[in-house]
Amino acid sequence: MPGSMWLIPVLPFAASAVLLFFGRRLGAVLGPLVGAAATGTSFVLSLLGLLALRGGAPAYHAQIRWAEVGDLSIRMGFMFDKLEAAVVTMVTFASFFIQLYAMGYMRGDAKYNRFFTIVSLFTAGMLTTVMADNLLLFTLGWEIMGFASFSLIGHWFEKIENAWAAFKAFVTTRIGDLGLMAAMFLLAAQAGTLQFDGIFEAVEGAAGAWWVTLAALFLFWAAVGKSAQLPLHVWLPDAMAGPTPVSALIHAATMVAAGVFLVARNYALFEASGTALDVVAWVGGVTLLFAAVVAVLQEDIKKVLAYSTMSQLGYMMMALGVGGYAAGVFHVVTHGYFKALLFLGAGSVIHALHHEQNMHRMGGLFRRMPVTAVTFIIGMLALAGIPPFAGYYSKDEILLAAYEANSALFWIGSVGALLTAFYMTRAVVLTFFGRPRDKHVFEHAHESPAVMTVPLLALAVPSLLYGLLAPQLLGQPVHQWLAFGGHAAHHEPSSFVMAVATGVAVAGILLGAVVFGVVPAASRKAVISALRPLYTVIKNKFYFDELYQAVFVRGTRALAGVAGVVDRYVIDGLVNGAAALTVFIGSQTRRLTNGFAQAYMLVLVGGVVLGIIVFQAIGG
Amino acid sequence: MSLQVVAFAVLAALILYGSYKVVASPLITHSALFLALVLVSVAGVFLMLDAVFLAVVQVLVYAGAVMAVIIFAIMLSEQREIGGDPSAQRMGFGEELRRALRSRHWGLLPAAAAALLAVLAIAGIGRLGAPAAPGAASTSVADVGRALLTDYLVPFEIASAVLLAAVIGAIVLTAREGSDARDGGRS
Amino acid sequence: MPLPLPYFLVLGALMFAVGAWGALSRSNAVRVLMSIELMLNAVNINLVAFNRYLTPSELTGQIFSIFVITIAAAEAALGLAIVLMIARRRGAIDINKINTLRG
Amino acid sequence: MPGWLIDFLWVVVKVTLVIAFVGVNFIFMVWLERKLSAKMQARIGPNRVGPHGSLQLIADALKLFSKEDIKPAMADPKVWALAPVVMFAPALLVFYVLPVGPNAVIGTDLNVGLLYLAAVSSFTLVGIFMAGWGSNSKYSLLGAMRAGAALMAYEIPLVLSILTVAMLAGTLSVQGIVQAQVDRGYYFVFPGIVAFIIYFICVMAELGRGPFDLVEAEHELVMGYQTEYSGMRWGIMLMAEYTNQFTAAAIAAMLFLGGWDGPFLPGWLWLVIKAYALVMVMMWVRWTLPRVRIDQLLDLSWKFLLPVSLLNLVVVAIFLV
Repeated sequence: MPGSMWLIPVLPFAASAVLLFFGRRLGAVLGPLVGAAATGTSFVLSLLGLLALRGGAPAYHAQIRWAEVGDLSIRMGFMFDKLEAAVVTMVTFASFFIQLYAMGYMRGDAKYNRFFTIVSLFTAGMLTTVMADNLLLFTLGWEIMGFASFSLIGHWFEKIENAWAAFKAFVTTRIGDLGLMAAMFLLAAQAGTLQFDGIFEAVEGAAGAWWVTLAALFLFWAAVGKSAQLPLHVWLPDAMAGPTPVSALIHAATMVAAGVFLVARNYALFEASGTALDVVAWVGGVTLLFAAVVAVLQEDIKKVLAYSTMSQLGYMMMALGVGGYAAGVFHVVTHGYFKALLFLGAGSVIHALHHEQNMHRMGGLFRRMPVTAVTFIIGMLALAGIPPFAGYYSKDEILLAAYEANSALFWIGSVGALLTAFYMTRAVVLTFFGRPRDKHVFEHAHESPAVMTVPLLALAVPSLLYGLLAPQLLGQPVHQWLAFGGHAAHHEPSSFVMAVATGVAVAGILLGAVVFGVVPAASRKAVISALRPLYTVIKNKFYFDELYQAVFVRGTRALAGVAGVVDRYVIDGLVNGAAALTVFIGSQTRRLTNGFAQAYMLVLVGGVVLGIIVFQAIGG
Repeated sequence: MSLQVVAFAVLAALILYGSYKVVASPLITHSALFLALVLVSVAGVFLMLDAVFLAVVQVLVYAGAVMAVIIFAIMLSEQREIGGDPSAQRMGFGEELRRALRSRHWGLLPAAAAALLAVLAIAGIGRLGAPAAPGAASTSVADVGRALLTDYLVPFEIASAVLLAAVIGAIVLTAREGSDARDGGRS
Repeated sequence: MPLPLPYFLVLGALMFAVGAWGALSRSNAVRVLMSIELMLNAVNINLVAFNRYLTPSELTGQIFSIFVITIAAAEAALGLAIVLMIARRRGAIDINKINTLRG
Repeated sequence: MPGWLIDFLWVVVKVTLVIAFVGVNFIFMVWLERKLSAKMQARIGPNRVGPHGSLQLIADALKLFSKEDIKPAMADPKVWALAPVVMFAPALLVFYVLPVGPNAVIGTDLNVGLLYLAAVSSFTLVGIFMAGWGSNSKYSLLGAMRAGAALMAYEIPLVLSILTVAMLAGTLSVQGIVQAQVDRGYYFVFPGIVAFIIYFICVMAELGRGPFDLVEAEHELVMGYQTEYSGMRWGIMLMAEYTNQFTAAAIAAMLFLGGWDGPFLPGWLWLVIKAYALVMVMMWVRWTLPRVRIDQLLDLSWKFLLPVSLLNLVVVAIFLV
């Protein structure tokens, strides 16, 4: 194990600082390369660490003392164990290629340098979060990500919608962050430490205690905000306003995964409180189904991917909730690879079509941009869970875990898998196959430059092979590598589950191919009109935004209105009244301060006389 | 009636009449001279109270130094009034008192306040129990010096600093600006 | 037979009252300063008298009087320097015209 | 006869003696000065009344008494009239603490004798100002201001120099100081030579003796604060001046030259002899040196005598400790 593992999060920070101060001078090529080089070095380091772990080396852990507040000793440190190894390799790998890709995608952008500065910062934040050995440092990285995502989503803030989307993302995740704060205070008070190992030690002796459940739920509330689970999911689709590499980074590899990682990191806490696990499982289940249903009717290619991300995050949460710790974390990793691939592929398409994102105006692009199409299809198959693609292995594990824990969740997961395969097929068919629906768009389409296609190819490799080769890479089966607490919760492979998983995936793909590739559009319209009310509801994403608008935004505005009236007439009245009273008293008493020294002396003598009289009267 | 009572009566009369003239005399020069009289008489009172050292200091500092400063201030600031207005010389006691009681802005109020103060103070004194007659106190200069440099060292040092500051301040305030400072600041 | 203490106290009180009257009512700055000296002397009489009658073996009152005299000297020096300054700038030292906080 | 009456009569006798001495001293000193100055200027001096003109001053006094008492029209009558008396009083009060022999003091041997001397002599200032103001004349006023400035300027080095003696003797009592010199067998003029010189210069300046007599600089100020006085009032002022001169010399004799100490003769005579010796030195200086300017007068005190006397005080203190 290299002793310099702490460099993994620090290098991107340094790169970010370099870019902040010298970015313009470094230029359009060298600048991004600095960031990419830092991330790449981090990747190499993490790979070395992973190999060391594979060889049986003990986990890495380095700390410094940060602050002593009363009995609360806060130490800061980084650790690198098997969980971290799996996630960090994915994050650095994806981030490295995303940065390369962005060099092509963002070319000529007015805020080119700012973009790469913040991408580096973002990566650093994610790595800090993953490798933190205590909740405070974890929160630090978490908040850095919050800030960086705000900046990146609002990268093109000249368009007011983008600025509002960034604002929405920030505020919504902030609502979740409150949970993290609350959990931190609660744990600091109850466990007396913010070190993860210390917390877990304290939890071990207090299984089922009220504060364990409360802390777990607070943490999960934070994860819900970050990972866009119901009901705090509304920001994720809007966050597609950012540049596509950002979407790939935020919504595939890093930020949303941080929510899941938070649950995984504090899994001991959740396990000690059975209730919290159930909540996690059911929120994940509902989210995955909801997001899958909404994704079916999305027309914007990135929105489809956004809802699919939400759905996949639901899978991960559900897996963790039903006890499939290894399955959930494994899915984080595989999903990170193939969702980054899908986003970058979509970005490639969008780039080629001059920022056209509506799938109904695409079609037949396979011939124009074959590399993008092939890699995108690889990603699609991985997402759909077709063996031997990476997604199959992790999703199979999840379904297996659900099957053993709760049949209702198993069937929800299966329906979700069917829908996933269906809407991804729809996206692929509408984008790359059929005849071009918009001649003008089609004619300008061209394959992206190498700087963009190479990352696509690079990401296609783990999407294709990670599931298959992970045991070889890790030197042991994934569920052993990611065994929680030393004991591998191994689920017996079930041929039934395997058959269902493969079956729904294949069925979904076939159904999608038939519906969107064979059935004429007119028939589709007929079906839609027959199911008009349902269609409308789904199309409007179950009216979540409208509900929030009505309840929270309007409610807050009404409250603010009331507060405004109170402020204007009551508070201001008091304040102005006090000021007016002071002015009045001052204008009256000003006459006393007339500059005549003898007037002051007269008052003084009068006071003395009065004092003597009072003293004699009282003192007797 | 002992000699002491006579002496006290004479001193008290000098002090009170002198004080009155300090305040009421129409000529500021007369005020200053009556102040000198009062200060010397107060030194006499100190002598009656066996405070010999204090009496000498009173004459030395007040009658010598402070009076000199006051006289110079009057001479430098009130040239019009020196020599005075001949009518003021012939002013009777009643007229003088009447004019003195008229304050520029507040009429009789200051006099009334001061009178009330005196009445209250004397009323308070009247209620004091008469303290036992003390034995003869012998206080030498050495005792005073020892007390000043032991028990009262800090106030003593502070007083020195205050005096130094006053000296510097007075010089700075009265030094004339410009090139004639060399010859002008002295007299 | 020593005189009773109240003799000196009454003398001090009356002298103080006269000084206060002067300090309050006169408009000539030098005369106000002189009235203040009267008040300080009245206080000194009190201090010394109390010292003589209440604590004859100690010097507290006398020492305080010495400090009062010291401060009075400093006050006279500074006060009259200020008076001179004002007289030089304005040609008059009417204390009621010195109320603007500027030269 | 009650005790207080005896005390009172005894006081009356003493005062009478002192006043008599002052009168005789005045007459003698004026005669001495006129004779001395005449000798120094190769003149004869007064020689008509009495042997060697010794009764000249009696005649002068008679003349002054019989002169009309001219009061300036614009003068402040009371102040003007009282000024000579106020000037004369301190001159007399100085005698109160003068020792004339072992265990013999004219008044009382105050334990703050030296301070008493300084305090009393500083009160002369008030008299001078009364004369200056009361005359309501610009010559008188300017003369008074000059005299006041000189008094204030020389008061400080003077007090500092006699403090040196107090330190040497370890007491503030005048009798104690003389006794200390007798006991130790040496006069303080030897260890305190610097203080003695400073003291001598200072008293000459305070007294307005030449070369510091610019208070009376005739061609500038006529006669200074004495301008408006004539007849016996002026005579009293002159008497005060000469008395002050004698007392200053006597004090110097006591502080530095052993006072009444001396063989064969009675103590008071030794004191008078020593005082007159010093008086003659003053007269010698007066008639020898030209008059200084007023700024030179003040510069000498503030810029030379004051630092030197301070330094002297410190040096003596170091030697004593």
